[in-house]
Order: sequence, then C-alpha cells, then structure tokens
Amino acid sequence: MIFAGVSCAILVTMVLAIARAIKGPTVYDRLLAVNMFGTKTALLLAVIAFLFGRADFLDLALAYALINLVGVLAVLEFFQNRIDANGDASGD
Amino acid sequence: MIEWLLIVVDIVSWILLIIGSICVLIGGIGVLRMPDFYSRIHAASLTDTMATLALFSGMILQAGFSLAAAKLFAIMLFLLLTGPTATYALANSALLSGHKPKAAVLEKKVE
Amino acid sequence: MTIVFAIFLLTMLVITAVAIVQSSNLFVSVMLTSIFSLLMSTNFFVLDAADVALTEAAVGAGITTVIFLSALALTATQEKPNRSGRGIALIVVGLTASLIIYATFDKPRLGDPDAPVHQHVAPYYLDNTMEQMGFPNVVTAVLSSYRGYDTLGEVFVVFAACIGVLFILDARTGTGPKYVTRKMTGLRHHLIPQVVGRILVPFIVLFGLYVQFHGEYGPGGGFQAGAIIATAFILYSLLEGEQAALRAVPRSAQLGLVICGALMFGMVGVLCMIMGGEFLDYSVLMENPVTARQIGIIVIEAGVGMAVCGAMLSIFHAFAARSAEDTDEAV
Amino acid sequence: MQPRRSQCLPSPQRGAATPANLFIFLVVLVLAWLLWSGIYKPVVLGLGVFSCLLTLFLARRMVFFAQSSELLSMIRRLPGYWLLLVKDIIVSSWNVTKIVLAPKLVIQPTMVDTDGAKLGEMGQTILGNSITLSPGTVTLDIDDGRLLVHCLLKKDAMALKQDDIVDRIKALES
Repeated sequence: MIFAGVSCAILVTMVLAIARAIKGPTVYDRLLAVNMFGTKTALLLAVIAFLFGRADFLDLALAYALINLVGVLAVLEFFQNRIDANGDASGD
Repeated sequence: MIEWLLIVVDIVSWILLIIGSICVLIGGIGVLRMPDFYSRIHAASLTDTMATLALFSGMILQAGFSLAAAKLFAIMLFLLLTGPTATYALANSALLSGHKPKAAVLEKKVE
Repeated sequence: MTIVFAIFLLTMLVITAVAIVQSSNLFVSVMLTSIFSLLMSTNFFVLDAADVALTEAAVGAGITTVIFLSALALTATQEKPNRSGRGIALIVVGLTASLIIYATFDKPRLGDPDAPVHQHVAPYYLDNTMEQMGFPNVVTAVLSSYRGYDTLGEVFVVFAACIGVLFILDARTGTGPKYVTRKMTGLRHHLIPQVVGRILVPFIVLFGLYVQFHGEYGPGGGFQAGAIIATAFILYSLLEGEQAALRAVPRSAQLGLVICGALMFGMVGVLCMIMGGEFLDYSVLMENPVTARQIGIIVIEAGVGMAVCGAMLSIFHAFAARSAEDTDEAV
Repeated sequence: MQPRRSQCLPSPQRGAATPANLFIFLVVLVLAWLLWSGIYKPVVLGLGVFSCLLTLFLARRMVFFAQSSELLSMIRRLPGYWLLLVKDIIVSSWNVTKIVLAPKLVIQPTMVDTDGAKLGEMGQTILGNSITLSPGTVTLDIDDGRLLVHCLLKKDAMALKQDDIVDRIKALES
C-alpha cells in the first residue's frame, strides 16, 4: 500500500509540473517542467512495476533513465545552432 | 532473528519511501512557488536527486537480493548520472540564449 | 486501481493536448508533445501493454523530439496566424468527434470478458503460444508468427517512409565538402554532456540489443530495439557532430541496414516456401518445429530491428544534412 | 556575469583503448547483461556474448575510451566519494526543503566562479555534476576549468569558495 501512496505523490507532482509547463512564463520554465516530468515518469514506472507486482517490467524505467537525456541535449544543440546562425553569440 | 531483521529492513524501506514521496512533493511545490527560472532549477533538482535516491533505496530494500534489485540499482545510477547532465544542458541553454540570472556575484579570491 | 490511474493520466493527457493546440510557439508545442508521449507511455503501462509502452518510450523520449527540433531548425519557431476557414474546420472536427463518441457506445467495457476480441482468436493465441513457440510473451508470438504477414507489411511501411523522407529532403549521397560547415560541430565545447554521453552511448546500445533479444520473454522486440539503438547513434551525433557520426556509421551502412533488414524478413519467408511450407511458416525450417519457430522469430526480429534502426538514422541524417546545407547558403 | 563561449575541447584521441581497458569494459558489459537478462538459456547467452562484443566494437569506434584510463584510475575510490556525496545531498536537501516550505520565501541567489583547472576532464565533469546533484547549487557553465555556479543561498556560495570539494575530487584522481 505504501507504493500506492508513493505513486499518488508522484502523480500529484506531475500535475504540478504540467501546471508549470502550461504557465510558463519563459520557454526555459517549460523546458524545466518537461525535464522534471521525464524523470518523474521513470520513477513512476518503477513504482508502478512494484505496485502491480510486475518487477520484470522495470525495463521501461531503465529505457527512460537511459534515453531521456537525448531530448534535452537536442534542445541545447538547437539553441546553440540558432545563436550561431543569428551571429550574436552569447547575447552581447 | 531473521524475522526480526526482515521487519527492520521493512521499516527502513518504508521510511525511505515516505521520505522520497515527501521530497517529490516538496520539489513540485517548489517548482511552482519559486520566483524565477534559475531558482526553480534548485527545487527541481531536489526531486531529481534526493527523491530518486530515497525512493530507489527503499525499493531495492523491498526487492531484496534479486535481479530486480540489480535493475533498480542500474536505473538509479543512470538517473543520477543523467539528471544533473540534463539540468546542466537546460541551464546552459538558458544562459546561452541570454536569459541572465538575477543574482549577486561572488567573486573568487585572486590567487 | 488501474481505472483510477488511467482516468487520472487521461485527464492530464487532455489538458496537455489542449495546451499543445493553444500554444502558437512551435518550440513550446514540441516540448509539450514530449509530455504527451510520456503520459501515453505510462498509460499503456498501467493498462498492462508493456510492449506498446516500450515502443512509445523508445520513439517518444528521444527520436521524436530530435526530429521535431531538426524540422524546426528548417522552419520558423512561430506559428503563422491563419484564421480563414475556421468555421468549416470547427464543423468538421465537431462532427467527427461526435461520430467517434457515438461509435464508442457500441464498444465493450474495459476488460469485459465477453468482448469479441476475447472470444475469437485471442484464446487460441493464449493457449498455444507456450506449446507451439516455447516462450511466454504472446505479443511477440502474434507479431512475428501468427500475424507475420502484417509485420512484414509494417516493415515495408517503415522502408517506404524512409525512402519518402529521403526523396523529399533530397539528401545526396556522399559527404562532400559542401556538408562541412561550422554548424555541425555538435556539443564539442560542453564538457559535461560530452563525458557523460560518451559513457552512456555503449550502455544504450547494449540495452537496445538486450531489448532486441528478449522480445520472447519480456516487453521488447525489433521495433523497440531498433529505435533505442538509433537513439544511441543520434546521441553520438549530437555530441560529436554530424561528420563524426557519419564516419562511425556511414550513410551507405544506414541504407544497407534498412535494405538488409527488410530483405532478411522476406528471405526467411521465401526460405520457408522452398523448404516446402507456407510463406513465413517457420516450423519447416528444422526437425523440431518449436526450435525452428524460435530461430525463425529471432531472425525476423533481427531484420525488423535493423530496418527500423537504419530508417530512423537515415531520416535523422537527412534532416541534419539539410539544415547544414541551408546555413551554408545563408552565411 | 556573462556567459562565454569556451574553446573547443581538443578532439579525443582514437586508439586510447589499451587491451586492459577493453577487457575491463567487456567484463562490465557482460555483468550488465547477466544482471539485466535473468534468462540463462544457451541461445540467449550466445546472443548476449554477441551483443557484448558488438557493443564493445561500436564503443571503440565511437571514441568511448578517450577518458577510460582516467575513469579506471579512480574507480576504486569512487564508492567512498559517493558516500560523502550522499551525506552532502541529504544536508543540502534539508536546507532547500526548509526554504521551499517556509511561509515567506527567503532566497539570496548568488553566482560564484569555482576553479577546477587543476582537475582533469573527468574530474571536472564529476565536480560539475556533484555540484548540480546537491540541491541548492547548479553548475551553469564550464569554461577552461572554471565553473560558473548558481547558488540559492549565499552560504552555499561561500562554502564553494573554500575549495573543499575540489580537493576531494583531486584526491579521487591521484
């Protein structure tokens, strides 16, 4: 039952993260929320695997732990490229 | 003796899981409450590190000596490795795009 | 319990979807799309469809974001205001939505044992998989053996999609000096992502191969593995830049993977016919039909994995090469 | 404080993979496979050997071994470092928790430069990630061995100036 409580806590935090993602105000706040949402998903999947007694399904959490980084790094590269293209490196 | 040990392990893992869930919640509240982007990162990193550590240690204790525990340990390791890296990428892309933090600057002493 | 989770997740899904549509900044939409994918995957997992959840995770967590961002780099990040024809669109959407909702009244409830799917072929698959295939994951058995024709079709869809993207983006073969631009240096001057990413890449590859070869026992299989391994290579090209990535896995190797994968699948089928069975009836390949089926499934899953991995990589590189070329002209 | 563009890192040398490094990495891969898999049938084990070798080949092709000797030299002392780090994380988590839950938010955002130039690439990475891992401090940028750190409290920034953590990682490296 403890796992039910833990998963509820994570779900509530996910709602808070979505609230931040929708509220903004800057793009970076949304990014932060999305990133946080990703790690919370990995946590939630691990907890649910225990809650439902399907410990062999932990692969999914492992996949997220390994892959989540790629999206954020792509964002960093995107910003870097855009700044390079606009010519104004590092603001001023 | 063994049963007694099992009960202690159970209690410890429950405490860890409860600490983990509290940390997750506080991090979520912090992300909503904090005033600007750079201070929100700190609240998010609370959920990234402390919560991950506590929740996964709790689950590893629940799993006991099994392959599930090994897999959980691997997940925890990778999350703790990628979490700060993702945060760095995030903070750096904000910094690169000229979103400057409002912060006092503490200069390093000159050697 | 499941119902509570599912309703909660679906509510969040609807909120996210509305937010995606509302936002006019396309970059924000892309980011919210990744939340959508995470929610979808969790939802599949809660509904006990771990194979589908893993597919969503493998594709949604890395590749979609990367490809969307490459597409954004080719266009603008702000949506063009377009208000004409809004009324017609609203009517069409409203009509379709009400039709779909009306259609759901006929559907059986979630988990209803009398539902047609549970009456027709499903019990046969559930009863016979262990006996005929010798492994427990029914999803893999259905995908690669009972419904092998459909999967072959899917592989060719992936193949066609890859060819289509390559034609549209007009990626030329070879890596002439035209592609060497200062833009594609990747994240060379970011120490932390460099070092951590370099450690991570081999483990992603190993995990991908693990998913590939454990499709018979747990969630996984060719589609997921192909996407995960492609993610590892994409991570590498983000870190080291386009050029280094193409040196490690040249374009010819990517296309070779797609073609070999699709051919491998087909050839196994043809081989079955030569050995005197039906197309994709693996049991004739060896003396013992159960072992023969297992071997056949491993081979065709490998084909699927290769095809998907190659297709994802070619699509990614087509986008990346295109954006390099465009800045060349702009600068 | 301005974000700066750092120089490109010197491109990693290929061929830095010694046979010993290759072997140790292969052992790590095989262990990972065995622990993940949990199915010890001959077919699956054979495929596992194939997978590990393929991964090793690809890792060699993709300059995985650029920092391997650095990492290998510190791997024995790493668990001890992790314990200290966990202690740090718990303390700073408690501090951040107090800040978040206080009825009135009291934060003093501070930026500080930390000098990690005496560390190698691996050491700098560990330093940056350790700083980010402990709540209340985040590494914003690494440039030529200087880390730009954003702190939630002035106290944390002062603590970073003491170089304790840099010395600890230096000890890990040697």
